[in-house]
Order: sequence, then C-alpha cells, then structure tokens
Amino acid sequence: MTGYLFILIGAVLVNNVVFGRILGLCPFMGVSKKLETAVGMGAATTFVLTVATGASFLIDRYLLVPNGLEYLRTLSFIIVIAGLVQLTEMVIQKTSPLLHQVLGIYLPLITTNCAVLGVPLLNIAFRHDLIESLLFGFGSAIGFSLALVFFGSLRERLEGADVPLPFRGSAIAMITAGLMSIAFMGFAGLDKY
Amino acid sequence: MFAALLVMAGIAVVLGALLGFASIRFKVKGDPLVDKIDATLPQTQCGQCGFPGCKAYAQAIAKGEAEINQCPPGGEEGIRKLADLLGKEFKPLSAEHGVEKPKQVAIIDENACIGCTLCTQACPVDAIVGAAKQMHTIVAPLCTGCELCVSPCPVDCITMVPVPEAVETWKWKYPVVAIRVQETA
Amino acid sequence: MNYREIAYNGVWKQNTSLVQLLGLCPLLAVSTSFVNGVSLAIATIFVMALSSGVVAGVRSFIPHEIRIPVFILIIAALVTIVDLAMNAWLHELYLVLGIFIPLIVVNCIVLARVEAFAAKNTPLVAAWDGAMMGVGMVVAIAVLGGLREFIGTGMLFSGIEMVIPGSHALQLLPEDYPGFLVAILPPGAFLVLGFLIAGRNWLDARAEQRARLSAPAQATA
Amino acid sequence: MNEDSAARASLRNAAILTAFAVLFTALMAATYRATKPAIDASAEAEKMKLVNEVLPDGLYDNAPLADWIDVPPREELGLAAQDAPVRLLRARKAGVPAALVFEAVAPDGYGGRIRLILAVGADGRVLGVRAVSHKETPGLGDYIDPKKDRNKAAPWIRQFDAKGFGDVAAADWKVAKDGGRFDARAGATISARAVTNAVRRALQFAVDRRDTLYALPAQSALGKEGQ
Amino acid sequence: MLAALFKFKGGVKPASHKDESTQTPIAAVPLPAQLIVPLRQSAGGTPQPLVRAGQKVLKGERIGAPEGNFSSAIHAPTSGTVLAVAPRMLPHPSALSAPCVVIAPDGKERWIERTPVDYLAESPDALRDLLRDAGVVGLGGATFPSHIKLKPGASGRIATLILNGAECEPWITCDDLLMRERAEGIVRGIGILRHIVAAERVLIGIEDNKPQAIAAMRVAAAQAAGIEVVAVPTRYPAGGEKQLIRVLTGIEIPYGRLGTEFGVQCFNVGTAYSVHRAVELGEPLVSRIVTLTGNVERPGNWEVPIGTPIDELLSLAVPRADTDRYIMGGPMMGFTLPRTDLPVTKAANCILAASPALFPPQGPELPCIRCGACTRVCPVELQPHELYWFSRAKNFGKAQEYNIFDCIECGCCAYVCPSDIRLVDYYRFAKTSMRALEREKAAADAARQRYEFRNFRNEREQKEKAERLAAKTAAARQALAGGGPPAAPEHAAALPQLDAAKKALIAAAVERARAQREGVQPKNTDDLAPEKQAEIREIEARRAKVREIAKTPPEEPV
Amino acid sequence: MNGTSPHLHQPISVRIIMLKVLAALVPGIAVYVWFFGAAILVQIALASAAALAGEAAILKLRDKPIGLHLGDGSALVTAWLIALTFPPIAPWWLVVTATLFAIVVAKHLYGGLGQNPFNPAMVAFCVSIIAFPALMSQWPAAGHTDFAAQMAVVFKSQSAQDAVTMATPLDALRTQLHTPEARATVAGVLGSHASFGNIGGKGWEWIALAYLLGGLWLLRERVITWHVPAAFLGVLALIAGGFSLASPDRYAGPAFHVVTGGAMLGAFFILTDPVSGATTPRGKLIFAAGVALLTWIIRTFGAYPDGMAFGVLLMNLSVPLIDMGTQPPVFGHKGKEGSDERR
Ligand SMILES: Cc1cc2nc3c(=O)[nH]c(=O)nc-3n(C[C@H](O)[C@H](O)[C@H](O)COP(=O)(O)O)c2cc1C
Ligand SMILES: Cc1cc2nc3c(=O)[nH]c(=O)nc-3n(C[C@H](O)[C@H](O)[C@H](O)COP(=O)(O)O)c2cc1C
Ligand SMILES: Cc1cc2nc3c(=O)[nH]c(=O)nc-3n(C[C@H](O)[C@H](O)[C@H](O)COP(=O)(O)O)c2cc1C
Ligand SMILES: Cc1cc2nc3c(=O)[nH]c(=O)nc-3n(C[C@H](O)[C@H](O)[C@H](O)CO)c2cc1C
Ligand code: SF4
Ligand code: SF4
Ligand code: SF4
Ligand code: SF4
Ligand code: FES
Repeated sequence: MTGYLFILIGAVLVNNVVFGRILGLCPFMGVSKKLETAVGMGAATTFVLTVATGASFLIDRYLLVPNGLEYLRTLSFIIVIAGLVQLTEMVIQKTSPLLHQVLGIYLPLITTNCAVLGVPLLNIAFRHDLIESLLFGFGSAIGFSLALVFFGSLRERLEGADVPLPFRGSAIAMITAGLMSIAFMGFAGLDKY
Repeated sequence: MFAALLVMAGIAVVLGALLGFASIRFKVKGDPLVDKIDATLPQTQCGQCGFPGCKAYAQAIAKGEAEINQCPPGGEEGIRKLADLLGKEFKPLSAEHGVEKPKQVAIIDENACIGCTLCTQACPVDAIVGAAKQMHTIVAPLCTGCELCVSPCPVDCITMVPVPEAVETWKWKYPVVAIRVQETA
Repeated sequence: MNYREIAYNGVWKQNTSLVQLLGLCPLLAVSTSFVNGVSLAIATIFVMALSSGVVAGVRSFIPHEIRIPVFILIIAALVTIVDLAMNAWLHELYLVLGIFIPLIVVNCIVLARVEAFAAKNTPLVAAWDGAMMGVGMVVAIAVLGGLREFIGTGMLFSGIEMVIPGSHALQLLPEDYPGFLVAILPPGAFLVLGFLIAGRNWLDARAEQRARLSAPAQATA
Repeated sequence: MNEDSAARASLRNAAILTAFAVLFTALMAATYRATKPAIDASAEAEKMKLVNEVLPDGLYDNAPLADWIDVPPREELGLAAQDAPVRLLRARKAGVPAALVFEAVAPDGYGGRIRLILAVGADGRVLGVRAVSHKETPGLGDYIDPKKDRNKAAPWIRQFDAKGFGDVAAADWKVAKDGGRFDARAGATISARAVTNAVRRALQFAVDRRDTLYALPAQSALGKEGQ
Repeated sequence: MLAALFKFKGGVKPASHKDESTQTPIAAVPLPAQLIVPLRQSAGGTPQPLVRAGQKVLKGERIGAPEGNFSSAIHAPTSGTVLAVAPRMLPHPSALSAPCVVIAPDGKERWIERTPVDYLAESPDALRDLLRDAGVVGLGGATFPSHIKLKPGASGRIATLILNGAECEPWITCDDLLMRERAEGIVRGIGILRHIVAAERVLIGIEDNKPQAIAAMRVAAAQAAGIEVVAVPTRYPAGGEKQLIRVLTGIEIPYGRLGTEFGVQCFNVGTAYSVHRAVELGEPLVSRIVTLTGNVERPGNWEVPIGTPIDELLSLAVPRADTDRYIMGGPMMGFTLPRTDLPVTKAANCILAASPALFPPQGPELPCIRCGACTRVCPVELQPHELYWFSRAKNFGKAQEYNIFDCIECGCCAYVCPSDIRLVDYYRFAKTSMRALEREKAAADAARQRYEFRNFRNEREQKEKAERLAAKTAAARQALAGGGPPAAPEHAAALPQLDAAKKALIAAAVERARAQREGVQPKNTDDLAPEKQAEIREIEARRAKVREIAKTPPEEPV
Repeated sequence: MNGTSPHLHQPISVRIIMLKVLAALVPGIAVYVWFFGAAILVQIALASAAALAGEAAILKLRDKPIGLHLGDGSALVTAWLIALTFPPIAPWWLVVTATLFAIVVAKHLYGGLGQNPFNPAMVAFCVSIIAFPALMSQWPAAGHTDFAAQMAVVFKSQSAQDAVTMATPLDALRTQLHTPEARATVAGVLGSHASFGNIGGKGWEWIALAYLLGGLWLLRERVITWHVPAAFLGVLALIAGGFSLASPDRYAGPAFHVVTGGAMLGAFFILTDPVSGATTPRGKLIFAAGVALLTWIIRTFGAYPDGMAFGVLLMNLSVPLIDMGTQPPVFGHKGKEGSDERR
C-alpha cells in the first residue's frame, strides 16, 4: 500500500515529469499561456497518458517480451499512442468543438508530447506491474497537469508585468519554469522509504 | 523476424481500421471557428487584409491560410484578441497591410458631388444615400471608415475625417507611468 | 525557398529550440554537458533528414487520416535503427543518453517539420530542411550544454572520450572552482535556456534596429 | 455517411498502414540482426568493465561472468526480504579461488540506497569497491563515486583497497566520527558512514561464508541459510 | 433614536477642513456679464435647444427641452438676450466642448410666471413630469434626473426615503450651510418626495461633524412625522449613496441595481430643496449653492445662477497668489478645471483653489507592492490592486471579472496607496475604454448585418440582371460577358479576381456612364437660394475642367 | 498628470514601509550578534552592497530612474533577509552571488519591485542550498564569537573547523531520525549534543524571541496583518503537536519547530512579503498554512533540513490560483438579494 503511495508521490511531486524528468515540455511551454487552455490540455493528457501507460505495459508484457521483440518497443508504443490520440481528437472534435478549438494544434501534439512515450518507456524500465503502471502513468499525468496549471496561472499574471523586452514571452516563461523547478526540488527525498 | 512482422502488422491492421472508421463516424461539418473569428474582426469591410471583407478573412484565418496580423482597422487590440482566441503568439500589425489609424468617417463635399453613384456601389455597408445623379450624403453613424468610396469618386469629393470626440464618448487617456521610461533594448 | 534560405530559416529564424520551442525535452534534459547534447542532436539531425526525405517521397500514397501513424512509423523505425546502432557501437554514450534516444521519435520538431514542410516538398528539399532544423538544434544545444557544463563544473567537453577515444575534457576554471551545481540540475536548464532565448531576441532586435537606422541613411545618400 | 463507405475506408487504411508497418518492421528486424552481436558484446564488455574496476586484471584467468551463483537477499548485503537475489561472481586463477565479486547495498545513504559492487580477495582483503548507483547529493555526498571525487589522486573510496579485518579490526571498521579508522569528508559523514558500514557487513559475509561461496557449483543458488 | 447603525467596510478619514467656509452665511452672486448654460447637464439625452441667437428670454424660461423621458429640461438662469447657441468648453476633465446657450443678462431678473402647485392634489405622475420640466436633477454630484429616481421599482413601493446630508468630502460645505439656513425648505421638499413615492419612513443622514446642521434639521423635521435625522460617523465616503443606505438601513445595493428595487431611494438634501422650489414656488432649477474654498482669502458659500463663469465667481473669494489650479468638486473626487472661464453647472458643488502647499504634488508612481492597503479601505470591498494590475495591462476582460464597474471612483484606494499610483485614473481609463469597445462592438455588429444584407441584395440583383441581359444581348456579346453585367463587385480587393473580359466590360460601362453623365445637369439644385446657384455654376465649371484632365477612365470602375 | 482625483494623499510611502521592516529586524540582529558574533553584520553589509549594486546596474541598463527605485529600500530588505537566512560563516562570494541572483533573476527579470512572483530572498536560499549544500549547512556553534576566526572562514575560504561549526538540530534530527536505519529518538538526538538548548538550539530561542518582538511591532504598525504569522505558526505547531503526541520519539514537538530554523523569521518577515504572497485575507491564511504544512513535511521527510524556503516558493507559485479562488465578495454581491441583513 505504501509502495503505491510512494509511486504516486514520486510521480506527481518528487520526480515531476516536467521539472524532474524534463518530459512534455513542448506542450508545457505552448499551451500554458492561458489558465483555461492549460486545464483542458492537462485533462486531455491525463487521459491519454494513463491509458497509454497501461496499454503499453500490456503490449510489452504479453506481445513483445514473450517473443523477444524488445527492440520494437519504441515503434509499437508510439503507434498505439498515436492512434489513441487521433481517436481522442476525433471524438473531442465531434463532441466539443469548443474544446477542440481551444486545444487547437496541441491535441495532435499530445502524440509528440514526449511524456506520452517517455513515461511508458520509464515504466517498463522500472519493472512495474499493471496496477503500478497505471498509477505511475496517472501520477505522472497529474504531475504534468499540476505543473501546467500552476504555470498557466503564473503566466497569466505575468502578462501585466513590466518584463525587460528581450525577456518578454518565452524567455521569462523559461525563467519562471526554472524557478518553479527549484521550488519542486524541495520535494526531494519524500519518496524514498 | 516473422514474429516481429506479425505483431506489427496486427497492430497496424487494428489501428488503421479503427482510425478509418472513426474518421467517418466522427466527421465534423461546418466550422464554428469562422464565426468566432468574424466576431472579433472590426467589420470595417475594407479589404486591407487582402480578402474581400472580414468574413473572407475570418475563413482564411480558420483555414490557416492567413496570418492574424493583417487587419489594420482591428489594430493591436484586434490582433491580441485573435491571438487569444487561436492560442497563437501575438505579433505586430504587418506593415504591408497598412497602419492603424484612428477611426474615421467619410464626408462628401456636397457641392462637388455629381451624383454618379459610384461611391454608393462601393460602400460595403450602404452608408451612402442618394439616387443616381442626385447629390449623395454619408450617414455618419453607419459609416465604418473603410475608405472604399474615396478612390472611385471621379471628382475626388470624398474625404476621410477622424471621428470627433464627444463628452459622452470621451475616453480617459492611459495614465502616464513615470517608471515606464522608454525601453531601449 | 532556396537552400540558403532554408538553412537560415532552420538555424536562426525558425530555430526550433529558441523560437518555435519544440523538441525541448532532449534539449533541456541532455544538455548537462556539451558532448551529451551535441551527440544526441547529431543523431536527431540524422533522423530528421532521413525521415523528411522519406516522407516527402511517399506522401502521395497516404490517406489523410492515417498520415500521422505512417509518419510516426517511418520516424520510429529510423530512430530504432539509430538506437540499435548506438547501443552497438557507442555503448557508453548510449547509456548516458538513456531514454532520450527513443524519444527522438516524439521530438516534436521531427513531426512538426514533417507535417509542415516535408509533406509539401520534394524529397531532397525536405531532407535539407530536416537537416537544417537539426543543425539549429545542434547550435542551441551546443551553446546550452557548453554553458551549463562550464558554469556547473568549470569544465568543457567532459565525456568526449566516449565519442573520440583518447581525447580529454578541458578544465577551464581552477580546480577549486566550487561548481554552481544548479546549472547542471533541471532548474539550470530552464534558466540558461531562458537567457539564451532572451539573447537571441536581443540580437534580433538589435539587428532590426540597425537595419532601421541604416535604411534612412541609405535613402538620403 | 453510411456504414459501407466507413467499412471500405477502414479496410483501405488498414491495408496501407499494414504495408508500411511490414516494410519498416522488416527494416528494423534486419538492423536488429545486424547489430545484435555488437550489442551483446558491448553489454558483456560493460559488465566486465565494472568487474575490472574492482578486480585487478592479472588476478584471474577464468570467465567470472559465467562462474556465478545467486545469493538470496540477506541483511548482510543490505537487502530486504522482497529484494531480488544478488549475482555473485567468482574469479579463479588456474582453478584456485582468487576473488568474489558481488553487489551490496548501503540502505542508509543520505539520499536512500547506495548500490556498491565490491571484490573480496581469497585472503579476506577488499580488492576494490565502487558505487554502482546512488542518490547522494551532487557536490556533497557524491564523492563516494570516484568519478565525482575531487581528489582524483586518491579517491575516498580507494581507502578500503587491500584492507581486511586483519588490518582494521571489525570493531574499528567505521568512520572516524564514530570512533573508527576511516575518515570521511567534512560535512558529509552520512554517505561515508553508510558506505563504510555496508562494506564492513559485506566483507564479514564474504569472509564468513568464503568456502561455501567458492564451493557451490556454477550457476546454482546459495540456500536460505547460507548453505 | 434608531437602533445601532450599520457599518460599511473601508473608508478613510482625511482632515475635514469644513470650518473655513462655514463662517459666513450663503451669499448672493452679482449677475455676471454673460451666462453660459450647457444644454446637457444631466445623465440621459442632450436637450434640444428651444431658443435662437438674438431671442429674449425670461428668468426660468425653458431653453432646452428634455430629449425623451430620460432627460431633464434646461432653463434660463436670468432674463436677457440669447447671444449664441454654440459649442463651448465644458467644465469637464476632457476639456471638450458641447452645445451651450449663451445669455447676456438684462439685469432685471424678470421671472416667467411662477405657478405654485399644491402637491397633495397632484398625482405622482404629474409631479414627476413637473420635476422633469423644472430641470430638477440630483445635486449630490451625479446629476441624475430626479423624476426617474422617483419611479417605484420592482419591489412596488419605496418604503424608505433617505436624505443624503452626509457631505463626506473634505472642504465642501454647501449642503451643510443649506441645511443650517434652509432646513425648512428641505423638509418641505422631503414632504413632496415622500408624497410621490408614498414612503413610510424618511431618514436624513448627516455626518456627525456638522452639529449645527443636525440641530437645524432636527428642529425642522420635528414638524413632520416620520422624519428622522441620523448622525452618522464621519468617514469618507459615508455620503456615497450605497454606503449611506448601508449605514442607515443595512441594505447593500449592488452595482447595476437601483435602490428602488430594494425599497429605498436616496436624494441629496439640495435636491430636496430644489424640489420644494420647483413645486411650491414654481421656480425651476436655475441656481445652486456652491462652496468656494481652499487657498482663498474669503472662503464661503454662494448661491450661484447656473452658467455663471467660474472666474467671475472666484473673484468673490479672492484666491491667494500661490494658487496653481482649481478643482471642481472635492479633493477626493473632483477634477482639475482645464480653464476658469467655464460655467458653473448643476453638478458644481464646490470650487476648490489648490496650492502646492495645500495639496502637495504626488511623487512619481512606483510599482504596486500588493500591500493591500487599498483593499482595506475600499468601501465596495473590491481588490483595487488587481483592478490596477489588469487595467494597466489593458486586460479588460479580467478587470471586469474583478468587478471594476462596481468601483465608485471614490479615491480611497489612491489616497492610501504608498506607491502613489493614480489608481482611479486607471479605472477610469479601463471603464471608458470598455464602454468604447462595447460601442464599437455594437457598431461592428450593425455593420456586419448591413454588409451581409448588401451582399445578399447584390447577389439577387446580379442574378436578375444577368437573366435579363442574357435574354436580350447578342450571342457574341453574351459569350464575352460570361458572368453578367458590371454589377458592383464587392470592392477593390475583390477586383483582381475578375477576369480580363469582365474588366473590359466594366470599363465600357463606365465610359457609357460617363458619356451619359456629361449630358445631364444635376437636378437637385433647382430650389436653392440665388447665391447657392451661383456657387453651383462655379462648381460646374470646375468639374468641366476636372473632366478634361481626367480623360482616362478611373482605374477602378466601382 | 497631476490633477486627477483624489488630490489628497496619505503621507506614506514604500520607502517608509521598507524602513519599518528593516527596523523591526534590528532586535533580532542584535541578539544574533550577541550569540554568534559580528560575522552576521559583515554578511549583511556584503548582501546589501551586492543588492544595491545589482539593482543599480539593472536600472541603468533599462534606463530607469536609479535614485527613485534604489531609494524604495526593497532591495535592502531582500539583502538583509538573505544574510539572515544564510549561515553567518558562509564564504563571502556565496552571499554576494546569491544576492545578485535574487535581485537580477528573481526580481528584475520580472520588471522589478512588485512584479516578481517568487520571493527573491527565498530563491537565493534555495538556489544556494541546492548548489552548495555543504557551505549552506556550516552553522557556527553558539558562543564561538571569535570575529577573526569567523572572518577567516568567510574571506579566506578556510574550511570551517569542526569545533567552530556543528550540525544544527534540524540537520541532526533529519539525519539521525529519518533515515531508514535510524533507531534514535528525538530526545536522544536533541539531548545528545551538549550545546543544544532545551528547545531549538542554544541562542536560537532568543533570536526567535527577538524576531517575534520585531514582528509584533510590524503588526502594530499595520505593515503586516495577523493572518500570515498566525496561520503559519498555528498550523506548524498543530501538525508538529499532533505527530509528536502520537509518536514523541520520532517527531519533534511544536515548540521545537516554531523556534528552530527560519520559522520565526519567516512567519513575520518572509511569508509576509506582500509582493509574492497572497493578498486576500482567506488567501493569506491558505498561503501560510500551506507553507507550514510543506515546511513540516520537508523538515521531517525531505532531503533538506529546513523546508521553509521551499515551502515559500511552492506556495508562491500557487498564489495566482489562491488569489483567484479567494476573491472576497464585493459590496452588494454577497447575499441572494444583495443585502445580508435587513431590518
Ligand atoms: C541539502 C543537503 C544535502 C546533503 N547531502 C548529503 C549527502 O549526500 N551526504 C552526506 O553525507 N551528507 C549530506 N548532507 C549533510 C548532512 O546533513 C550532515 O550535515 C552531514 O553528513 C554531517 O557530516 P559532518 O558530521 O561531517 O558535519 C547534506 C546536507 C544538506 C543540507
Ligand atoms: C464617493 C462618493 C461620495 C459621495 N458623497 C456624497 C455626499 O457627501 N453627499 C451627497 O449628497 N452625495 C454624495 N455622493 C453622491 C451620492 O452617491 C448620490 O449620488 C446622491 O446622494 C444621490 O442624490 P441626488 O440624486 O439627489 O444627487 C457621493 C458619491 C460618491 C460616489
Ligand atoms: C533564518 C534561519 C534559517 C536557518 N536555516 C537553516 C537551515 O537551512 N539548515 C540548518 O541546518 N540550520 C538552519 N538554521 C539554523 C538552525 O535554526 C539551528 O537552530 C542552529 O544552527 C543551531 O545551531 P547550534 O547547533 O550551533 O546551536 C537557520 C536559522 C535561521 C535563523
Ligand atoms: C513585510 C515585508 C516583507 C518582505 N519580505 C521579503 C522577503 O521575504 N524576501 C524578499 O526578497 N523581500 C521581501 N520584502 C521586500 C520586497 O517586498 C521584495 O523585495 C519584493 O518581493 C521585491 O519585488 C518584504 C517587504 C515587506 C514590506
Ligand atoms: S482589414 Fe478590413 S476587411 Fe479585412 S478584416 Fe479588417 S476590417 Fe475587415
Ligand atoms: S461611406 Fe465610404 S468610408 Fe464610409 S463605410 Fe461607406 S465606403 Fe466606407
Ligand atoms: S495600496 Fe497601492 S501599492 Fe498597496 S496594494 Fe494597493 S495599489 Fe498596490
Ligand atoms: S476608487 Fe474604486 S477601487 Fe478605489 S477604493 Fe474607491 S471604490 Fe474601491
Ligand atoms: S520534446 Fe516536445 S514534449 Fe518533449
């Protein structure tokens, strides 16, 4: 039980996907200009990432490893993820044009959110079982969403700040991400027992 | 080798079929985005953006065929709104499409007007009244200031004048901030 | 677009790392040292050029709705090849770069480029574009990695022996330089990249200002 | 849109995707075959490199990587019951036991577990110790890794080399702060203490079970009770 | 005495400086040489002028008719001759001009016929009309037409009438003196107001720093039942309508809602007094009490005819030499007059002479440190620093989310701000910008509709014409035409899309039109004055010349 | 534009506020000097000089009025707080670099005073403890006030003698109590060390008391409000109390947590930073409670001995959301009918 808790804490806080593992940065920078879109993107990613981690675990455990095909991991994982994303995209486009329009070009970019491939690959490397995999995927996704939402709200506030010209826009956003990452280092060690 | 091919082919078959099916099942019709973009455009209908009217420009933006910084009447504010709406980065007004001017209205020099109706035909919002060969006048509140009537006039009797301020419509100036000394960078 | 323009575009104007902000993860994660960063970036160039070329070659057979899976398939295959090759012949580096080799697949640049450019151009042009985008990344990652390594440890080119056996890292600062560790940790990556982006903005703005100043001068002359 | 065209589109897409998948999988499979020998060799070399770090070269003439036994998790090795067994390699020169190479864990590092690999000579002396992985604070506790140790001439972790309980009594096999014989870098005693204690326990294990460990047939496992 | 008073949150206590101008009674003002009466002196539509230059008017004669019901009439403040009906600069922070009636007094002060009305015999509706026609508007500052405030709202009846004698702004004493000297008139006015809305209860709120006014009002109020004079704690802005209502009744009226919806309504005491004058004396609102104070030798209160130029008024109070500017209104909400030759309006309760010593100039603005001082004093419980942050960044949507329109511009926040930020200016900027944006949006929507309609009509006409033409023209020509006759293409930008054939056709059409045009005289010049006719002939000559020059047809045939 | 309302202004300024904060720190500094020697004064001077120089340089680069902004005193507050949270015998370059980092990166890249989302002093602290954990945990023992010896450590990078420095109680607790193998008890750890006081380390109780006094004065002067100190100290004591009641051997008690490390300084001087903190009353309570919780968690289970600085930064990055979520209702928008109490 505590093992599960530590997996969660580790994935959400200590080794936060964005600040610790440095994954998923493109959407992190790209979709965080507004809080609203950040929340939407977080939700979409959470769904995709959790399912992707579970699915890739199953593929690995029951298709690849028994056949000695570990070298196909990258290929098979990414294909499954791409399909999953495109499916999600089509469903969202149909059911909520507004969400689709807000998430704009970033929905297909979930495919290229390297967290979506990176987390499943790490997950395999950590030898988790199915439940742990799902927890790990979900925790990582929550960590990503958390980072994205906090970052979005900070960037919204920064819009009014008198930032020096060369730093306006993405530069100050990077600096902010850096300071956030310093703050997140405070969680170091919380997942180690 | 054979197992590899089998596994990958299997995955591909399932996915391809699924996607093909979904692409048809979930096909979307119409584009609500165009209307939203159109709603943020100033409706001056001046064509400076390079498209025949705001709606056409909105369609072009939605398709990704036009940049968001092509509408001079909308100005920076307009670009900002579009950037917000579309989640794009703000960029300054593109110089080749014109410059932001204060809002104007057209005035016809009624003495010079020959009643040719060319301006009436040019006006995108029917803001000019007057029948053929009669003197024409512009209904100022309807005029969007698009300037389209200016060049067709054969006797150059139409001029654009800035809309005067009235006490009721007067805007406070942006407070001068002493600390914001001109940036040099 | 001629080849020169594509090169300028890829390396400076639309630099993926500093302007488009794509492909950030490898950029930030692997730039703990010059050697790591540049090695990964070179692998990326290879994948980018090849995949752009291939995609531009086959694009006409691919129905719209499965284009992304097919592109990814192509890229993933190429990446796996790179992965296997590095595992075989640059094993130490392979261990250092870790999951960021397979992650070239997702490296958004690859896909963004493929989508935006390769799908509309001839294979040769597309391959050149892919390569130049990659060079843009090499430049960024080299500067970023170099700076981080220098600030963090006072050295440069550590780990070079993994790539070029027999060569050595440079100790640029005195041995007792305490090492500003934060530069090598994740926060340092963000902070230094922030400064790089600002630096690029500043250079751009200065160039523009110069152009503006010299334009009237020419007009009067 | 009717079901029919949907079905047809699905079929066509599936076919195309499959074609590509087959093509590129074949390509990859070919590459895999081509690189497999080199990869295996690299992996082997990697392991040997680690072994060679703690095990001086001329000491043995067998292939230690093949001469292994599995040791179930034991407290002396810093392992808890749920951990995986440890692989212990045996080096022999002309069939005579030369050294034991195995992993041990220091569970109480500042940042958690420190995994060590160590070689113990047949004479009960430590031949070499290395940290395989650790989470000690960079710049502070990470001197236990000689690559990070600022003192390149005499890295901290080499002070165990060629020491056995004959040289330093088990009771003194501690860091100076705890009244022992091994020093630690100021301001980072925890890491040193963890490593020192782990090495002592592991050495004790190797010395105590020496004969059993050498005697077991290759590729078998040590029994629960150390038989 | 009532039970415990309520409290409003926030507020500040600047030094009140009331004594300076309460030493002398209200004095009359000698008639100036000219009166400038702005036509629009209240919220609502601009009244239409009823007089022309040269016309003689009597005191109290209507010179501006209310434009619709949401407006109020304007009257001549004295008898004399209308010099002009023309735009003049207004006492307004914008320093813009608006139509005014300029009157040269004849010095005789001849009134129109004044007909007192027995209000008890009149219906509320009739009384409301009477007030509108008498130009009675709120004298508390907002100059909202009073008859509108007297309409019962959704709750059916206005049970509580509140009289605002708080006069919370420092320096101003016009209401104070009015209450001291004319308490009876005020109470009579209250009687009328109360009759109109059938209020059960009347509460007169006066800040407790005006004991004499309170005493005078208590004496006067004793004559009528159900009128209570309440001393409220002195704290700016206790006189704000919503704050006073809150203090006296505990009711909070949100922005955008009227007191009537909650069964309360609030009037300034000066308003009540002018209601009394309008109804029981038949005198429309042509003068008001104005405080002249600040950096002057002889501060005091004067009864001033509307339209009196401020500089003439100032000479009565004798400004000191170091006066650097004049403020209309109080130090917390007033604005600096752009010039002093501007007229006194119904809104002008005070002219304050300012000197650097009295009102030290503010230091440069520093950044907001989010210290929260502003939040603590905001009587509307807003987050002024957030409003500032968003207004400064022109993030109007967010500003609105943070209820910027609830801000009453009382200035408390700017008063306490340690960073010397001109907070209220930012709010005014944001509010007026947002209103302008709304107007633009409405205009854009209208333009879109008209544009779409035009396109629709054009299409239809084009189709019809094409059909007609197709039937009529020769086959060859038809082949050339393709798309039909030169119906107006949408506009210039659409032109490049027309093919060459079409262009040729259009050019031909223009040529034809030109030929036709040349033969015809404009017809709309027939019944003009002779001098105009001459002018037109001249123009025609010019046009002939233009045609000579412009032989080549215009590039764009639209 | 001089001439828009209001024309009246209270004679307070940012400079006065900042000077009051500095003044309130003085008692704490005095006691600090008494117990730990004058090195801290040197550190304060170093930090102040670095802060002013860094700020002036940036202002110059940005063409802003230097005098105006330097005069506001906020850079000094940042500098003093940095000096007071760093070990007094940290090398001079550490304090200088950290202060420059705080002023340039954490403050001026965001546009300077009032616009930085993160507390500059705490950014300096966190960056330094991540980069130089060893230097940042060299605390002098109470009573070792030998100025020359301290200066040697500060300026000549002589590594501090074991006799002069010692593990702080927080550090000792962390390392001996909360590592997997730990079998020590709180009482054992704190009691085992001769110079540890009864509660939070010898001398530190008194310094904390002096900070408390200064803080109370700030409260009286209305520079800060009660919300933050009360919520922070209250919640910290509550959590620590709860756990130490349940398991007194493993968890230190409330009194220890409240007086040790940066807790008291933080409660009144750091968490109260108006710029980077929450502004609404409820927001302040949430903010401070959050810092307290994080402080306790990091102190007890984390890798860093004092979690307050990280707690502050972590809550800083939640401030926009907190402020957004705790907007107090506006006049008239409270009840259903726009009035909360009617007669
Ligand atoms: C952030 C931080 C990280 C630390 N990391 C380590 C570490 O990795 N290894 C270590 O032995 N001590 C580390 N320490 C220091 C220990 O807390 C403790 O002070 C030290 O080990 C005691 O050593 P000493 O007795 O030689 O002073 C760290 C301290 C801090 C503040
Ligand atoms: C901040 C503020 C302060 C005000 N102070 C007073 C005041 O002291 N006396 C007053 O009669 N009206 C004052 N007003 C105007 C009142 O809000 C309100 O308009 C007036 O009492 C309504 O009466 P009227 O319509 O008769 O003018 C103030 C308004 C504001 C916004
Ligand atoms: C603001 C402030 C911050 C502190 N931060 C730390 C810290 O991060 N780590 C630490 O070990 N001690 C820190 N201390 C010191 C501890 O509070 C500790 O009580 C003190 O060093 C005990 O010293 P002693 O053991 O010599 O009596 C800090 C002190 C203050 C005033
Ligand atoms: C009560 C109070 C507390 C402050 N606390 C801090 C602080 O903890 N850290 C800091 O860098 N500045 C602090 N300042 C100074 C100033 O607000 C700070 O430098 C700003 O964050 C700079 O924009 C404080 C100021 C005040 C008035
Ligand atoms: S440029 Fe003119 S036509 Fe184009 S969108 Fe703007 S207003 Fe409309
Ligand atoms: S009148 Fe002229 S300027 Fe005004 S809308 Fe019509 S065409 Fe445009
Ligand atoms: S009083 Fe001024 S400095 Fe303080 S929070 Fe309000 S606006 Fe900011
Ligand atoms: S001016 Fe507006 S924001 Fe400021 S205190 Fe008054 S009501 Fe509040
Ligand atoms: S590289 Fe783009 S998300 Fe990781």
